[in-house]
Amino acid sequence: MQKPFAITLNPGSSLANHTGSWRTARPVYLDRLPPCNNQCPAGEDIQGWLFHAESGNYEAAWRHLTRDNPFAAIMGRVCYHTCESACNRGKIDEAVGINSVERFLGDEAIKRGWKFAAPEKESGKKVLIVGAGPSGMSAAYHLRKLGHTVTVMDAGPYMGGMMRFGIPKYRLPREVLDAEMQRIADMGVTVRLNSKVDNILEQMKSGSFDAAFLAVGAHIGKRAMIPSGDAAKIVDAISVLRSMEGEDKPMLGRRVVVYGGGNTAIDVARSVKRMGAEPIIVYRRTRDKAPAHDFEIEEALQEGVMVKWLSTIKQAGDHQITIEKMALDDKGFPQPTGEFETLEADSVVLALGQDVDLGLLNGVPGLEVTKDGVVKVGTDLMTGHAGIFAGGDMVPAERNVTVAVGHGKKAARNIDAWLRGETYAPPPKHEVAQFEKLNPWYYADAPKTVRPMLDIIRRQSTFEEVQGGLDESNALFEARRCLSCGNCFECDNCYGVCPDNAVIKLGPGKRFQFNYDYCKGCGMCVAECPCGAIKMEAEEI
Amino acid sequence: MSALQTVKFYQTGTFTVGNRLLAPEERSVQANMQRTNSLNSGHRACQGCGEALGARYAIDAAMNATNRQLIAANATGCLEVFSTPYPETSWQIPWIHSLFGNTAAVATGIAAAIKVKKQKGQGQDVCVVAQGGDGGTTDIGFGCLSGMFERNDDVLYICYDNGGYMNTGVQRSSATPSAARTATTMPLGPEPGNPFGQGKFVPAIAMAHEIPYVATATVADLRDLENKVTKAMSLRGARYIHILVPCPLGWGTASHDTIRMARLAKETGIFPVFEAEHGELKSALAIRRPLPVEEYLRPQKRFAHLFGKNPAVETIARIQAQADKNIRRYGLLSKEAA
Amino acid sequence: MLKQCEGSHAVAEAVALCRPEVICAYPISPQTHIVEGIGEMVKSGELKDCEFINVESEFAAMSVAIGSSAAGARTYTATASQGLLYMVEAVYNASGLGLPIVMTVANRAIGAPINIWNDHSDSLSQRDCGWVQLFAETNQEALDLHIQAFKLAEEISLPVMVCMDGFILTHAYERVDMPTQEQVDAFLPPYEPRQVLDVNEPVSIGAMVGPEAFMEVRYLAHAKQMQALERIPQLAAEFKSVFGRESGGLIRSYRTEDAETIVIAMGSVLGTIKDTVDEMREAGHKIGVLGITSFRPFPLVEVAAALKHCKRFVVLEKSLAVGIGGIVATNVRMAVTGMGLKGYTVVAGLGGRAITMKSLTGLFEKAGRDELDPVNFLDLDWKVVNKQLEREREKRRTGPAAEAMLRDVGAVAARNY
Amino acid sequence: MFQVRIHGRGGQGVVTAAEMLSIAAFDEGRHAQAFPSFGSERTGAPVVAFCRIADKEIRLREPIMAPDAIIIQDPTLLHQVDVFAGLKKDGYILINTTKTFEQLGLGDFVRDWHPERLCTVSATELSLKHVGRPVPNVPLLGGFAAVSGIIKLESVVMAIRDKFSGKVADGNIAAATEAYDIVVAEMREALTHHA
Repeated sequence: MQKPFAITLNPGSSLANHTGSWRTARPVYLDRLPPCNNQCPAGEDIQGWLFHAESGNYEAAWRHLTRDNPFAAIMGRVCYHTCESACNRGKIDEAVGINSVERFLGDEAIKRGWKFAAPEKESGKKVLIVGAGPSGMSAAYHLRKLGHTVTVMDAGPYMGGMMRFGIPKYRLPREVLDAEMQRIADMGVTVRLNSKVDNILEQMKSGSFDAAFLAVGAHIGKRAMIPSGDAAKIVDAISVLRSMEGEDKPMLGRRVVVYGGGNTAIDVARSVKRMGAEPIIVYRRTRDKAPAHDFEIEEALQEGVMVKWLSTIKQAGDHQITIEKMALDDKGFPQPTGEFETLEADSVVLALGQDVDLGLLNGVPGLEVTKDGVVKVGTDLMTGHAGIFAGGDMVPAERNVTVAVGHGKKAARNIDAWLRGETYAPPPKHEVAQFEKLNPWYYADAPKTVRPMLDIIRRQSTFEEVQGGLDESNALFEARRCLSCGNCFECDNCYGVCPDNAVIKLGPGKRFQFNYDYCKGCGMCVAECPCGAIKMEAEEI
Repeated sequence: MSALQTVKFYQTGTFTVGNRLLAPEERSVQANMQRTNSLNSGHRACQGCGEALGARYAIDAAMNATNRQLIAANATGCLEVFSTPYPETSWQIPWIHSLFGNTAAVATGIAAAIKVKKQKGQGQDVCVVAQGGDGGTTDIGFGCLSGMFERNDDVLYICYDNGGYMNTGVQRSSATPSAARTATTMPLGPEPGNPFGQGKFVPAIAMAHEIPYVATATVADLRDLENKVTKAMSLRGARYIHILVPCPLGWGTASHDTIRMARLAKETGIFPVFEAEHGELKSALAIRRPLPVEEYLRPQKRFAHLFGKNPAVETIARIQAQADKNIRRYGLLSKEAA
Repeated sequence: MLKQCEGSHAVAEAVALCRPEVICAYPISPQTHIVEGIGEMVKSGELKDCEFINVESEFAAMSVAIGSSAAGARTYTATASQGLLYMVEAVYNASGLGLPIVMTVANRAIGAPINIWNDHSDSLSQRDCGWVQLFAETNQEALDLHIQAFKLAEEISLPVMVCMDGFILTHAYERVDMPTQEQVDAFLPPYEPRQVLDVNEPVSIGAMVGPEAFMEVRYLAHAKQMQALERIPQLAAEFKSVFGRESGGLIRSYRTEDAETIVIAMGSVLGTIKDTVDEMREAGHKIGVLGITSFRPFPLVEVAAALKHCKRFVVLEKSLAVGIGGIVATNVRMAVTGMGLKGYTVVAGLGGRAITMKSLTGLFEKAGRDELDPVNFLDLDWKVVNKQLEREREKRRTGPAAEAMLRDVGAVAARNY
Repeated sequence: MFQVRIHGRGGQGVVTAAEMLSIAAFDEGRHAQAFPSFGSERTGAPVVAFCRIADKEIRLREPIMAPDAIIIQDPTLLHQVDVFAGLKKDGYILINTTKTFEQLGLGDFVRDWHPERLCTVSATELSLKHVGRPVPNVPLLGGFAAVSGIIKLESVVMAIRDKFSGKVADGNIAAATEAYDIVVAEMREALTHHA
């Protein structure tokens, strides 16, 4: 073509014009910390594993999840998922059902027989773990992954600790628990059951352990002073729950009063309901003040558990108890009213909390115990005695499975560092991806997927699992509800919305890169990034 | 499972440009690593230019739909000036700029030439797009546009509407919204800004020509825009797509707010997004999060005189009435419309 | 083949023989019969592979032409008068983009007052638009010039305007020799555009050019016209070799050998002038005629050479450069700068005023006696004009001059007869 | 050079008549130039058309001011327009009328002209009869061939075939032929009477 001078130009020749020089601020990609991750007591990279689940790669999701927490199936049932309260999606419609996806992944792993690989290299160090509960087994898993030789000793006959003796079957089927415990043992962890450790120092010495992690849990039910006749049958909740696991079911009669407002109280009440009894919970404060999770109270009520709110037991007698009505004072504390009532009660179950059996620590130098009866530890979870670490219910913290699992991981990392004569330094936390950093427009309207519930008749009469799992299609859907807060999920928005084609798409999994030769710094990519994974930085002039 | 209660299943979806989870053929053109970038980097549009964005969206989609058999005619205006100052052009497609007011006719000529060449066995089946701003379309180029429409010439005309003559320094066009400040409708006197009761909505006029396809779109709804361009390219005869492209300069908005402004225009109903075939309304893009027009007006400096100490409540109400009328006329809140 | 037909029809047929691919049409007298004729041929299938587009204005006509020409199609349109003015912006654009469009201008006056009759005001208003402008003397030449125009346009990549007098030629039935398709094909090769909108080789046509290159672009447009100046006589010679007749070229002299007075004109009035000159020659006057065929590019050298031996020249033109006099005359004067010739401008035939042999004879005789004013108005009704001027002197505002004068003339409609 | 001016009204085919006359002349191998009095042709308005016939190229472009012949398609024009302006003495006049020159009040004007050059023919009636429409132009051409002798009736027939086809052509040929015969008879009578 004989192109006329100046009037007719060659295609795309404007690439010679580097408009990047116009810029006064530049966009940069970053990863912010999703609020769910920030919240997770077990330190799971929730957004990270959901990302894999979104694409249907459940094994990758499960492997990503279990980098931090090996108990996906258990977590998916018993974790109180505070992550969901933190979830930014809750400000759009409803939080992502993280817990249900986690359970789906855990169940998939069991169904498909996914295993953890043994470590590639052995460190030659030996670590003793006391307690095969969530914290101990979590620590065992992480330490084993790091190449250490791990022995777990537990006084009980099964792995699982309080997960077995404190959580009813209808919430955590035992085959699930067994599968996830066994998977850790299968990594080459030695588990010695029915092996109570009475003296830790001796045990370490005799076994040539380089370090120990103590996670014996809180198994001793607290008693309350209730005036009672000899005929009154008063038992503690943990014993009741433990006895559910064995052949000899507890003999509690038809009318069972459960005293307490925590999750354990609910667990007991619902368990005895399933055994054909008529449980009544007596609690001194109101429903909204009860420490038990509201959904558990709700489920219990649905199943026919009766509750006497604002009531204390004044006296327990033969087949009946006397309760006193309470009223809340200005500060929200219950105060006696002098009004009494008599209830029929074949037995009273006390669900007032648990204490730790610290017998194995007798005589350990440097070790300190708090006034609450738990072991003092540093931020590295090491006790006052070098090389002995502790976690779970036996240290000062919130008592739940997830916290315990988190302790296991944290302890493992610290033990690993300590064994090498180092101090574990956690990587700095990214800034949290607050809702304000997101552009929620881009998320399609998608209310939370409701997990199926067992129908009420079966719930009242069997120990079948109450809450069903998601099937693949709706687990996938639920995973895809994740906003991926603060972390690029390759939505191509920045690539698309740049008026200057100044974003280079690097291909699947490789994210994007700015072409600062042409980026004029308009900031549209930042404004339109759904998940807040780009920020503007002033150019140095 | 029989004992389990029924689970509701919700369809997932996304409003983003891309979605790594979709099959490649279901992804937007803009998400493609191999997209044409018909309007390439190095152009001299302002930061955050809605027109530059809209043009690339539309022309890339048209290139995709026609397997890159596309020629474009361009009216004088921002798009032309920022894309083709000697010695560089940003266009990667055969492109011609003739005048301000004749783009539709130039495109007609190109289409005629292509038709003859094809008849003679000398040429391929090439599609023609004409494009211009609102000034070049609704004002000075309107005669040629109407002529192209009524002859049903085989041209897709795309109007990038930013509501004024931005290239010459933000003067009023017949697409300037009521009450907006421009250099020729200053916020002075008893009726500050662009007077009510003036202006025209060319998509409706295009519909009156009963041409095969008329659609409106915004840069905030990429998938919708691309679908419309793709649909238009699948048809023959005169087609018209009117795309709202916010102008940070003329609207007095932040450069990063361009897409947001387009979204607000659509969500408030002040700019109806719909499509029509042969003069009949076929569908409208439903408002997702209904908002009062104030949300759209407030961030724009061209409407700043409506706010401040003594908000022009009546004027805002009149603008709201315009939006309400759109909502009624185009069924923007009906579920079926989506 | 000889045939007796209307000028418009002859042009339509000639254009069809050039195998145009796109034709845009908007009606305006006196151009209508041309595009009607081609339209009929397209509609009947006689002219194949041609798109005939009924546009909504002349502006659109030229714009469609721009598009189709840029897309590589041989493109033709026709207009006149107000139509030409209405398309002016696109006219300049077509030449600026170097698009070889051929357009017939059926020359007609420009209003106000509105007037549909012939003069050259329309084409000449566009003398600087960058188009080649060729003026036809007869219908035969109009026909021939179209064939040459396509070749010229496409070779130099510039648009060409073929100007023919409205009504006088367009509506006149006379004998023409219509060439055969084979002859035209032998003369005019298929259109090979210099630049084209092609998906296989994309370019951006119509860039914005700033001060750094605009002068150069404009100079190159001028240089193209200078190329045309060379090419036009060559094409006329080539044309003669194929078609066997003289047509086109830059200028044409008639009986100028020993002429003391040379009358210069363009278009169909040359015929009447030639008849007048023949009569005057018989009466002993040394008078000749110089016809200008190519007004743009203007053949300065050739005109100067043609006038070298005369004593005086009279430019008789159907146009008026209001405020100075002649348009053609100004150009001619530039050609004869320094030659020491007496030159007279005669504005004649505006708005279809008949130019008669009688008036011309009187005029030329006066010229021979050097009794003409520098600028003259042939057959101007001085009585009417002076009366109006007098009125205007008395009172600054007198209402529309045209109406007042028509009252003086005593008619409401201008009459030729 | 023989110059003819045709007067009529818009819609009567005045221009066509001049064109056909030129075609007829062309068919006889002569040069001819036909052109209208240019203007916006409106039905009913007075219209003039011209035709020059010569044996060499016709260069002259001025309107015909001194015609050799006049054809008047509509006698009502006689009182509106100076139809005879410039007509050479002893020129030819053909009028579409059922009346005589005397009855039209032209007796004095043509008193001592060649009587055989002053003819009338009711062309409108002939066209109604043969074509079914009141278009007098073609029959008048037949008459004009007779009165002027400048062209042959056969040439007029050829011109008719050039412009029209089928029934319309046949009707016009019949009308022109009849007009020709009427005028020939008229001329013969005039000569006889004069002699």
